[in-house]
Amino acid sequence: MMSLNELKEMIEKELGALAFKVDSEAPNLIIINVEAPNLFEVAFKLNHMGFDHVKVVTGTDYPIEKKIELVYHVSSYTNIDLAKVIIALKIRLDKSNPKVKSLVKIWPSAEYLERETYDLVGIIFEDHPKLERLLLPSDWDQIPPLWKDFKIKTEGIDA
Amino acid sequence: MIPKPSTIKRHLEAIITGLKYIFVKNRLTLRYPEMVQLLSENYRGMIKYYMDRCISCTLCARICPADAIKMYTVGENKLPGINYMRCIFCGFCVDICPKEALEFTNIHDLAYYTREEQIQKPIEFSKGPPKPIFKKEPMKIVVKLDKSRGLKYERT
Amino acid sequence: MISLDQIIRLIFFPPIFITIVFPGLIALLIVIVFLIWLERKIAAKVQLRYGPLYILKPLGGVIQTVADLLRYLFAEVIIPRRADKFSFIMAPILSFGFAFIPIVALPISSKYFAFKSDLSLLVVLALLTIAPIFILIIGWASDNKFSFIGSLREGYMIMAYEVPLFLSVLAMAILYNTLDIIEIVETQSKWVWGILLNPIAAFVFLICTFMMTARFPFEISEAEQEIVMGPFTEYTGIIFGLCMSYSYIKLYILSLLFAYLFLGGWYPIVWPFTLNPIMPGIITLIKGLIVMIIGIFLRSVYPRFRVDQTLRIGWEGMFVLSIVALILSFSLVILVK
Amino acid sequence: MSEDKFMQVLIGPQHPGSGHMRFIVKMDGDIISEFEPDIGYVHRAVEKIAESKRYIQIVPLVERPILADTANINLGYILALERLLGIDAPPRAQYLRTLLAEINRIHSHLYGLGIHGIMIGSSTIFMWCFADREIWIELAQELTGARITYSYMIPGGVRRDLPNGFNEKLSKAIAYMEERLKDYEKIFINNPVVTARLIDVGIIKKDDAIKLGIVGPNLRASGVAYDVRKIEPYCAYPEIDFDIIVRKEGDAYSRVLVRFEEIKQSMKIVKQVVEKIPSGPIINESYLKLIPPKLREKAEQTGIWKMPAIFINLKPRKGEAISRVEAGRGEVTHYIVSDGSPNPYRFRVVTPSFRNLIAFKYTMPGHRLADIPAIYGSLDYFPPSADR
Repeated sequence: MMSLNELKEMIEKELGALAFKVDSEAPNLIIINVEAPNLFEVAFKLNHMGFDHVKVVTGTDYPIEKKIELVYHVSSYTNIDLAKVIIALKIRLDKSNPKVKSLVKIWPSAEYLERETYDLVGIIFEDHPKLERLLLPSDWDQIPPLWKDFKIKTEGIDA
Repeated sequence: MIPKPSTIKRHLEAIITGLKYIFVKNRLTLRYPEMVQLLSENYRGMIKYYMDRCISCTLCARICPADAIKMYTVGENKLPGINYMRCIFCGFCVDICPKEALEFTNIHDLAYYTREEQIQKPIEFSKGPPKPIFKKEPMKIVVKLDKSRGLKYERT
Repeated sequence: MISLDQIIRLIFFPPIFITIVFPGLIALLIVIVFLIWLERKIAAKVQLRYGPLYILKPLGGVIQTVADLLRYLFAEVIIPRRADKFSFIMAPILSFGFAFIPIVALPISSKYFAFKSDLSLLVVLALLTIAPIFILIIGWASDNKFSFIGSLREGYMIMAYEVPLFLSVLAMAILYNTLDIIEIVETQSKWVWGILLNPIAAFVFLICTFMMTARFPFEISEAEQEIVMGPFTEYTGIIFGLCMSYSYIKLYILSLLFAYLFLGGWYPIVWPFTLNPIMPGIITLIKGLIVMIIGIFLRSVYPRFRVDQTLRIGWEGMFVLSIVALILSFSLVILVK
Repeated sequence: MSEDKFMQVLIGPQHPGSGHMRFIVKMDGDIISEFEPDIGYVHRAVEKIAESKRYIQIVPLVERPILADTANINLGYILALERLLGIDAPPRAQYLRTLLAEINRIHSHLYGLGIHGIMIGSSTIFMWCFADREIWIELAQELTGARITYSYMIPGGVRRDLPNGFNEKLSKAIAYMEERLKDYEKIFINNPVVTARLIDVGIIKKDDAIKLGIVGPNLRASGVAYDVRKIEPYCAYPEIDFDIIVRKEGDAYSRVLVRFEEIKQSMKIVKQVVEKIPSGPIINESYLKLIPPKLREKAEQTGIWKMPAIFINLKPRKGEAISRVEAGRGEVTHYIVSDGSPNPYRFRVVTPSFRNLIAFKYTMPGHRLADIPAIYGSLDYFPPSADR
């Protein structure tokens, strides 16, 4: 049984300079901030440690900073100790050119999650086996709908 | 390909179970327009509005997740009206009302002749949900759980 | 002026009575209407529902099928633009017709038949094999992938069920030493029913009947969740009605045949009654109905097999069993002699 | 020439066996050589809509995608939100949440079993499951006031207390169901035609299951003992005794069996919940005191609690929270990014069906066309839940 802090230290040691900031948040979250070029290597090392599948891939738009934050939530099925924690692997991409190397080769479970993120947030995953529209219609030509500049109208409380 | 004795046994079991149910006198269908289930008192059905209790706090309209409740200006006051085309019967408006001006009813037969009738302004809203009209007076049923039959429909 | 007596005599003239009244068109229609209703009713009973209820409520919605038939009649017949129009329309009509024709060779009693032939059993079987060919044509004519797959499945199945079916019939023919249905029944009335003499052949015949008529668990060529409606995917209106009743006609004929071959036909009716078509007819029909009801009851018990599993059942199971049935018949014949 | 060997079959979205999705299938004779699920036909942009809604308004919104399993997905959202708000539900509320979650799991599994039945042609099991599902819906309605979309869990507690006579009804339902499941076994689970159709079909090996990251009963049927209720216990699960059902085979039949056994386990949990349930308030103290005393008195009698007005303006701290919950079909993950305003900055929900989607692509090839519904049904895939 490993505590969250022990695990955090272990990951820090394992990753070394590749990750520029590792945080932990109770009860179960470890956040690893990574520079985009290092992502693939970090993912490779995490996979080696036993984090064997991706739970969530999220792209979040920050229009003021002109950045898109990409988060991989990773955990384990095989190792019970690791299964109790979720790792959030975070990178920040330029909104003008949101490109990153796909992690499908390391975690095949990311295939559809990445494809959805491409679809809705517009992040381009290089080397992805099939980077096509998934949820949106194939002839979608507007900006990615989960960007903040894509506005949806809501009604007020008055008739 | 000779089937194992256990396979034959399983075939027989399946057929016997099927045959057994031909003679079971139990049906779980509720024949709707002829039998109407009386819902329990705490059912989250259509909403009743007491205009005299309302203090125009707009909480109901602000919590409504489906934009179904809106505030209308009636004279001096702003009072809520409901759009039943949008209502999802979550009941948040009833639960948040601090004066109990909104109340659940156990009516859920939501059918109107026109779209306009479903958008109810405060005055129509305060008249309460309409009584459902049946061609023939239906048999009123309460659903009871039963050990041997599952659901049992009992006449009231 | 034709007198009433003449009309009656015309109706009871065997070739007309057999094709038009029983076991022909009228009886067939009534049986199909009743059978489809009963199928839905039995399934409903097992599944704790009511089934058809509202059309003629005092009798439990028994004419629901008639209402459905009327609906089919008034529904628009849509012919796909890319379909081969001639074969698209003709194939279901011909398959319906050819499925129906074997009825003429079925006798009602030893003294009442449309025509007597030494080979009447063979005639019935030969005519039965023609109809499935049109199912293949339907699949080709519809120009739809699901129709195509469906009729291919039917094509595979034909091979798997026809050989064991014929062999099991042959086993009975050896046993009775004749290919004439009348004589087969007569022989049974002297001895015992065929099902007791050669139960293996009866079993093979029954299973092959269900395969041939797409009853569960062999409802493979029309498997809805897999290939929509199989060969009949593109059909609408009354032509679809024809397609749908096609398998019921086959079930009807094969069940009657089962009654003749294994259940003693019109036996226990004795000689003076055999001149009258009504009594023996009813006996045969009741025996046939029992077989049909077994077939439709299985729907509420079984899901469906896969096509390769059915082929395996046909070739590795039924084919082998039918050979065993043949051997059994031979040994019985030798034993008696 | 080699291209001509293949036939492309498009199954869906207008197909009796496809649901709201399309399969692009490349067939080599009767064998599938390539399988591509094409989803998005019922995409309703829950994540985008959530950004324009208040936190409390998202409660009914997250329920819409998984209509067969609303309580569990709702619970996941509430757990993530509570983590952001820094509050907790009182023990009685935790038990009530567990109760509804398990009732929901039972009828979600019955739904899956029934759909699987009709997909391989057994209409009887379909009708039985949907008829018996009604009993659990009736119980849930008794508890929450709604049949499917409960919206029962709110931040800091639940909306209604256990009604009078609920335990008695529940024990009757369990007694009935236990008898019925024996007949289910005879007519479906042990039916030779069913076993012929499902055994050794659609095998997902343990390694593949982990690699593909599939969830829920599908994962457990492949031999991975992963259940969020045990790994990261939430609500009342730490105090309740139940087993994780694991099977090694990983084929369609074992997935059915896992679900079938889980129904029994859920009934066991429900029984324990109503026995052990502690008394006390059902809403967190900090919200409870905001309810006017007159209404509170009345609520204590009727068991139907009011919401405090602050719910409209719930402002969680700036930050993010992730929660996972074992729903009927598998793990639901909710990820909320908050910027301190009353609307979430980013709301992300990954449903079990979306995680299982990948299994289609890698399991189907090599099987026959007729196996598509058999495997599809065994994965208990629900298109609206994947599309969100």
